[in-house]
Amino acid sequence: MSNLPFDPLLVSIVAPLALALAIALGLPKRWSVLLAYVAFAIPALMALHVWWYFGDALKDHGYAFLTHYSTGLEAYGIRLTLGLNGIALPLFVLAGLVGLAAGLYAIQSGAERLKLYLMLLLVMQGGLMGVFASVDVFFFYFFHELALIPTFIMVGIWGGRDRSYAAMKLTIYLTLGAMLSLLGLIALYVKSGATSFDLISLRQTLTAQPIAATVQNNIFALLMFGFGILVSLWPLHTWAPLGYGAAPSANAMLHAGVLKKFGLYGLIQVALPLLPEGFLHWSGPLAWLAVIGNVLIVGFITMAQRDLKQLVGYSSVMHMGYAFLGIAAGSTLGLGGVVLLMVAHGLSVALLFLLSTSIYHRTHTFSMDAMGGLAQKTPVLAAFFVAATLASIGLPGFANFWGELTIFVALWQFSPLITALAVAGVVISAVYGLRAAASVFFGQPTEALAGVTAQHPPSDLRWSEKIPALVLLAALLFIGFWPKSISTSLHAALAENARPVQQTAAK
Amino acid sequence: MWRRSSFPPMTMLQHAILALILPLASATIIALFLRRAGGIAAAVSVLAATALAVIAVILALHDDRFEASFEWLRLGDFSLSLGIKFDDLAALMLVIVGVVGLCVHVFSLGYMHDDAAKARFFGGLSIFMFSMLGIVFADNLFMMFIFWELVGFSSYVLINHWHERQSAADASKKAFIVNRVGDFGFLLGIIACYYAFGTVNLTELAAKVDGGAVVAASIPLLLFCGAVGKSAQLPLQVWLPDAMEGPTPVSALIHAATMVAAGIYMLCRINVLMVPEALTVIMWVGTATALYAALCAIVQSDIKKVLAYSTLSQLGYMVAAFGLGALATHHDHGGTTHEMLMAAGVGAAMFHLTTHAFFKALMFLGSGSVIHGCHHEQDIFKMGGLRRKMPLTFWTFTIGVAAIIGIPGLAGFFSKDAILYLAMTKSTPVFAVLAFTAVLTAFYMVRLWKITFFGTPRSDSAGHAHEGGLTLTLPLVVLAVLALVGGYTAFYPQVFTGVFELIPEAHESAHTIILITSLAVTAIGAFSAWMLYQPTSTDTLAQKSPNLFNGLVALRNSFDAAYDYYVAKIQQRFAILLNFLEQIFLAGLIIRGFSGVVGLFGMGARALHVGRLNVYLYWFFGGVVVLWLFAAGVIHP
Amino acid sequence: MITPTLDTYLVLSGVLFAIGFFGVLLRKNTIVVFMGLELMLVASTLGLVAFSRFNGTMDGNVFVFFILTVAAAEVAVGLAIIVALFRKRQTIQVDELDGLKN
Amino acid sequence: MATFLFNFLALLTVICAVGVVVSKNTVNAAMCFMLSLVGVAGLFVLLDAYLLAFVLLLVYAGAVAALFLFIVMLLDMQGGPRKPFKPLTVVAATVSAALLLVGVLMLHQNAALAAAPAENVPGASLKDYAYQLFSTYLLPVQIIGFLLLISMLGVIVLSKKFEDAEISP
Amino acid sequence: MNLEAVKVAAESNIWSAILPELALGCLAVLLLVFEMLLPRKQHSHISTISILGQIAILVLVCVQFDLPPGKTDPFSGLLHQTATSQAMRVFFLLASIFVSMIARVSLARQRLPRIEFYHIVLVASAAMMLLAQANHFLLLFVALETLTIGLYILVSYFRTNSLTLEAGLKYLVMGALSSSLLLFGIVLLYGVAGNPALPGHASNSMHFGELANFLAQNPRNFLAGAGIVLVLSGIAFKIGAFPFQIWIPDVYQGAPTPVTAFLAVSSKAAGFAILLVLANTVFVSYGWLVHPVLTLMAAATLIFGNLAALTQHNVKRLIGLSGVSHAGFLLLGVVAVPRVPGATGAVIFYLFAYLIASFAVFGVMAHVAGDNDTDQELDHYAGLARQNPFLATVLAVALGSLAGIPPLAGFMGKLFIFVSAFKAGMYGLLMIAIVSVVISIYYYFGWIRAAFFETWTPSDGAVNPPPTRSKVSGLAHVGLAALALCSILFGFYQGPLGAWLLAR
Repeated sequence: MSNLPFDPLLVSIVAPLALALAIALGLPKRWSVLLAYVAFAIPALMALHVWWYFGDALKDHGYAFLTHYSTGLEAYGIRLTLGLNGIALPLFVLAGLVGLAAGLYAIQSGAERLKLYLMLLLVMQGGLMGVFASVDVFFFYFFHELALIPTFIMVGIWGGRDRSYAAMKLTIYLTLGAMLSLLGLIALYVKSGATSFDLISLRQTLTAQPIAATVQNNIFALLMFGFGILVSLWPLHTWAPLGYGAAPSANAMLHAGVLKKFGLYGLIQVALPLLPEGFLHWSGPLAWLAVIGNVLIVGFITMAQRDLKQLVGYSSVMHMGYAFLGIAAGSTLGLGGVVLLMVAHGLSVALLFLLSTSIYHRTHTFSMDAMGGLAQKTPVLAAFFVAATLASIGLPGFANFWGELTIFVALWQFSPLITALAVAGVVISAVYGLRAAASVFFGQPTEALAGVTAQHPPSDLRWSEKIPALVLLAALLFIGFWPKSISTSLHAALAENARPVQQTAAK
Repeated sequence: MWRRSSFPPMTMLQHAILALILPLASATIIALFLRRAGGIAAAVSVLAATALAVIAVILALHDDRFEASFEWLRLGDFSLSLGIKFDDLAALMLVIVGVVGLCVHVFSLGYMHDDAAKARFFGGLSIFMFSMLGIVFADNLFMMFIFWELVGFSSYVLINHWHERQSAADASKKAFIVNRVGDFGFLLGIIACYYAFGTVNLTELAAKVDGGAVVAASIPLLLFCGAVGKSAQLPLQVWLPDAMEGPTPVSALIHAATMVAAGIYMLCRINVLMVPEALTVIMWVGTATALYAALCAIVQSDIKKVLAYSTLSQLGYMVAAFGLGALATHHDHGGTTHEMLMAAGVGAAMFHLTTHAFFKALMFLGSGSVIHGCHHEQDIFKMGGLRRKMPLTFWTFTIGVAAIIGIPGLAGFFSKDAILYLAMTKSTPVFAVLAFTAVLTAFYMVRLWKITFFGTPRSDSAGHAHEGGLTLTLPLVVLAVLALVGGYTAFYPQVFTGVFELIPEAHESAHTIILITSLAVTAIGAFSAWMLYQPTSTDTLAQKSPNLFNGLVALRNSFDAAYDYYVAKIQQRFAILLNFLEQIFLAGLIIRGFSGVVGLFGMGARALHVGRLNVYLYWFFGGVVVLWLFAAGVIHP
Repeated sequence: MITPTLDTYLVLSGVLFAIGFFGVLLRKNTIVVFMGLELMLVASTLGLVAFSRFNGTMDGNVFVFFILTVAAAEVAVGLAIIVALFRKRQTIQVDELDGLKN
Repeated sequence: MATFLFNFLALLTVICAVGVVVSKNTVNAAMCFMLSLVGVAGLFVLLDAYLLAFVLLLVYAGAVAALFLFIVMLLDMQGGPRKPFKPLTVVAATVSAALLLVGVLMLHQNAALAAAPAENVPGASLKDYAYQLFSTYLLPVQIIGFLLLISMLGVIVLSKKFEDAEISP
Repeated sequence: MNLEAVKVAAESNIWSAILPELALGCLAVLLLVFEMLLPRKQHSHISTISILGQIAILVLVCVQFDLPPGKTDPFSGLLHQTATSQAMRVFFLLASIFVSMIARVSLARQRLPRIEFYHIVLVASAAMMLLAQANHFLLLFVALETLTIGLYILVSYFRTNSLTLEAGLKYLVMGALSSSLLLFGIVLLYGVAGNPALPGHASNSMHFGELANFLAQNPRNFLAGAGIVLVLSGIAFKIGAFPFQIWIPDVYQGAPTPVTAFLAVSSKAAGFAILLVLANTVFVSYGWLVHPVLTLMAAATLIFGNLAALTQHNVKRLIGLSGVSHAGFLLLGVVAVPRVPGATGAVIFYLFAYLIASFAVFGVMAHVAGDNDTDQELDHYAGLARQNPFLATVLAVALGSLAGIPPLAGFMGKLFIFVSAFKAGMYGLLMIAIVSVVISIYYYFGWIRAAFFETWTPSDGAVNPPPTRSKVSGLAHVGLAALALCSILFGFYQGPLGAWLLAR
């Protein structure tokens, strides 16, 4: 049993935010950097702590570490309720780890206006920890938005090509998604007649008194498309590659790695158990959109990319398709697969973004046509990149495999045809993944690259890059080899979440 | 028959687990600590391989056959286990992998001695051993799939060993992707199987099928897709010749002896699921592959490519053998004659797999020795006269050739006979094709043998060829011995009876027919090749019959051409088209257009502020009018 | 002849209001516009007085006091602005005063 | 008599009001405005609001209209060339005139009010105003005081020429 | 009127009930006294006195926040004091304080008299505080006119600038027109409600309570309806609701920055304070009329404000048009009030959040503006984050709050409004509101972009270097930081304040 004298969840949220505030109020740069190590380490340590003690701390309603804090909005049923269930736990840990990696990378990145950079990243980190620690639906949304704001500014200031347009497009899209889902959440709250935004009581209320089917359909549509935009559901995804292409690496790591999972998490944790009728009504369209749009069309589009970061961005969109498919399957297995995939994809895509930036620092370009043969100069970087690529295309031994496998298995029950199409996507991802690795690292360098490397001889991966990369890779392998580290807690919680759907479907 | 034990003695299980973990540990240690210490890495890897071989033999010789598993993942009703099913089949495969693996490891010590990335190479070998053992041990299809993918990964890493060569990079990519295509079906098959039977555990599956569960033909066929990819059957055979870009020991171990045979092993594992329709398909795919690859092999000039196509052809043999299926046999038991079905396909396929592993690994290592001796020259027309320069290599290679073309008494002779007998019994057309393939096999093998080893050296590198050190020659000798004796089932300890008793044996008249056929095809093929080819620097067939030669070349290239056409002209263009549509249509026209329209409205709204007071006053007036109409009830909201 | 009923007073007040409004809309001279506005205020006072008389309540009449005061103050301030503007721009035609737009 | 007076005064008021709107000369407009106010004051008398009539004349006709005239003279506006109306202006003016007419007619059509004057005459005596203003409506009176104060200050601020030295730092 | 009645009326004039307003008036006069008494060099302290005095009054209001029971209708029912009106008192006082603080910055760059400015602000604020408590159309009109005339003067205060005077004239004419409309509406209501021919006619028919009774008994009276829409159009002018919003950008641009703030926050809030009372108590039986009118107004206001702001590059016009869309959001809440308990609290919370964020923005604007107060372009913000990170941060926080992004107060305001609107079943309007939020992101973040991203290229024609910025004084630092922090704090912690508000 956890025996910390404080609430680990609250601390992991507050620590980064507090440092961000301190930096905003004028903390000197040296201290900012030093304390940033601490502030990024705390959430990661807390995350590992709660992961370790989760089983012992589990209490009623399937939540552990449940605590309430009043913020004066009881009249609206809003209360800062922190806690973790089996679904939130892995994502909480994910947020901690990716945050640590991104933080370490950012601190060492030597970015211009480093203090502002760190401050924004810390805000993001605090928000991310909050998203998955919140039991209260309102705060769940709230923390997401909190983590979202820095993205805009970071893309705008430190972004790459097209940063201004990208920042604006990203922001508008994400705001649209957020607003739609907010409307959905409000609708859910109001129509449920619950007196609290608290997920536990919402669930109790709705189990006793479900919302009418047509209303459920409408609310689910709001949530599906709202969250869908946030998770880049085709065809509402075009912000993602553009934004990730432009975003600075630490930001892209946190956004694509963790923040994006908000939408899926919301669907699993909120929409699905509370709106079973709506889910069953929409699962078909969702699955088809995901498989044709995200997996196949975006898969093919990914093949056509020649810009490394765009490619990673598109591949991330594609993999979100699998996650949607898992949700559409609606069973414990499918949802479990989604959570596994979320965690795995979060780690792997963060790793890929980190490494693409590292590649950029050595080649001064993201264009894969102008690369090649880099592995001769930077074997370790190549090894990491290949590992990350293979992880993301679902090689066993990495966490992603479990996610994809379980989703496929679950999907078969939903529709064998869709399963076949989805599995075909695995081939597509192998094509672009390996092609990318090959054109960056293998063969002979292009003349352009040779010119660049002659001027700036590329060093292999430095420790400042290696350590964050190792954190991510180790986590990927750890889960890959021991999936039960996640699935045990998931199993019980998901059975709870999937039950309303199964009961409704059975009717 | 193996004995099923629910409480296996822990020691044997521990041995098995140890066997699985050893190479993994070796790979991990190399990856983490020995990246720059190639020598130590090699030593660690070889030690692991040695230990593994020893354990393999101990496990096989020990009479214990057991099953054990533990749950790896559970979500909802779905549970995935990591388990070991150690029966005779697994034991046989384990020993093959262990012994050939050890030979190749030792060979690599010499072959890769000066390589800059020795650590990566040996790390890759260790990973491969780990993955391959996983397949061998797997007690369920999901686990098999996992290791299936992992052998693909290690194959990718090892083919890509010399990654600065564009061709190696391409070949590794191709191998992985083509395998993925096969795995696409394999995975679907596993999932379908899971839902059809509620389990993918091999033993439980067997129990269910024996209990009368109906098997849809789609399931075995989907599962067969995996074998098509991994064992390089038509139409996914294209990756294997290209995979020769990897170091030769890799070709010997992975792309000849073990990994590519995993497809056959897998088929044998799921033999219970095979329904006649599926078997027919499998049989014809195997037969076609055997013939096609043999035809292609004739026009190769790269020593390894010849061997690669030969491997393809032999794999086709095995698949065809498996596809031929069961054989009705008569047993005398206590005076009464029982007719029972014997899984002869499994026996024949596995038997040929075993012998093939020995002689093909032998030949590959031989070719490696040749290549090493000739300073990495691989074109047989630039060799010649190596008989004298590298006598040991020559003699061992000769044993390999003899074994594969089916000289009586050598390993290949027995296994090929078993297959031909089975084919004759079950399907005449297949028998005809396989027999013709055997002619071709003898033909191209003798061609290779003659051009490489006879005549005079046709290049400087061949002129300065020399025999390698002990690490290079010792494995050749060991494998040569195995190729000599591997065909005698009596040579094997009694522990593999579970497999060997399934080997079909011709009796009486059939025996004679097969013997004659076998000898005839070998003789025809070998003789015509010996007569046709001269050890010169050009291909005699190309000179004498250019049409035939070019036709065969075109046949060989047809698949690659088709795939290249698909990839470059269809797939890539489709991708670019979709990308274009997305950029221009979705992100451009629709989204930018929409925002543009909103912006225009914005400009319009802004332009309404004309700055003139009396215009603004009209706004007020309009507002009042509308509100007035509301009040008067003229406008009903 | 129209008999002076409450209705006629109301209509008269309305007519005055309308004329004032029309003047505000039509005229470009700021001072005349301002007169129109004052007419509208006067129309309201007329209405108030009439209602007050016919309804028999006093509040309307009292209100007129306040309205007159407010109107006077408004005129004073308004004319001050107009004068200051004229000093700057040499015009008080509303269609020439479009320095602020878009 | 009362009817005649009413009609006369109403007509005067309306015609003068129209005169304000249509007269080309600003001075004339101001004069019309004054006359119109006189008419309204007369109507106030008819409505027994003698005090208000008086105040109206005093404040409006006396002060406000005079102020208008004064400003018109000051700015010397009347000689300015008149621009012809643009077609759009004419259309808009016509339409708005029509709409205003409709509005007034609707007022006439829909008004269903008691026609007879009340028996008691509110505001007949000056004392009543005093009572009201200094008891019930004392607060508004106070506010009006402040209103006048700020408008006075405002006019000063807007009109007076300040020397630099007069401006507070 | 007999003496007895006079005595009763006089006794109900409980001056202590309007102590804050009186104090403000006295403070205003005191400023003038100081101007005369103090030597010229000391005049700069007068603004400080004004601010400190207002803070003292604010403390007074807060201390006396809870109303004495039974004495909520002083001055013969001219006033009606409720918790809402108390909150609005605090609101207007706060606004007045911040306007004074901004005025210190802006006036410092002009060669103009200053004391009068503070004086008028104080009087106008007192008028608004009374307005919020008004329970009688006469008082409402008088207070409103006091505010309006004060604003006429304030808008044209920088009379050295011809554009400012033009804005003054425009505001004057349109303000006077809307006052006339309002007044005529009052006349109609007064006349109808007091008419003996109609059932339930009232003797004191300008009193809200009696009027409400009358309206309840005559729910389809044309004249009453006409009066109501005229009153509504008068108020719509104040809050800047479509189509009475058209004056906003021009006047906001021309007006001095503190006055723009005053218009944008106080004047708008005054309109809403009246609207809350009228639409939801007095006119409630005319819901058939008021409800659709306000709903359509809200929709049109939201759409128009956001669209027009989209391509705007003058920040004063931009903030004005964005303010129009805020009026739309607030109208959403107002429409919901009669049907949803707690919606009033939502509107008030929104107003407070809007106040906090707006004044932070205006504070920054006042510092960035040059000598020409009407010329404030987005381009002038280029590089602000580098040169003055404090102002840039405050600006970003405030704009984020206006845009309604968590964790800022503006988001909570929108959330409460949305919840109320959803409970009231206004789904169509909500969709419009959602789209509006998304559109508004574009221009708010465009502003942030101008301040933060250095690659911002000046739009065509803007070749002039940005004006020199004012130095941020200590008081301004404190004020702006407090505003920014409050924006953040109220975004996630409302505490007892939230509990209080949402109980309305």
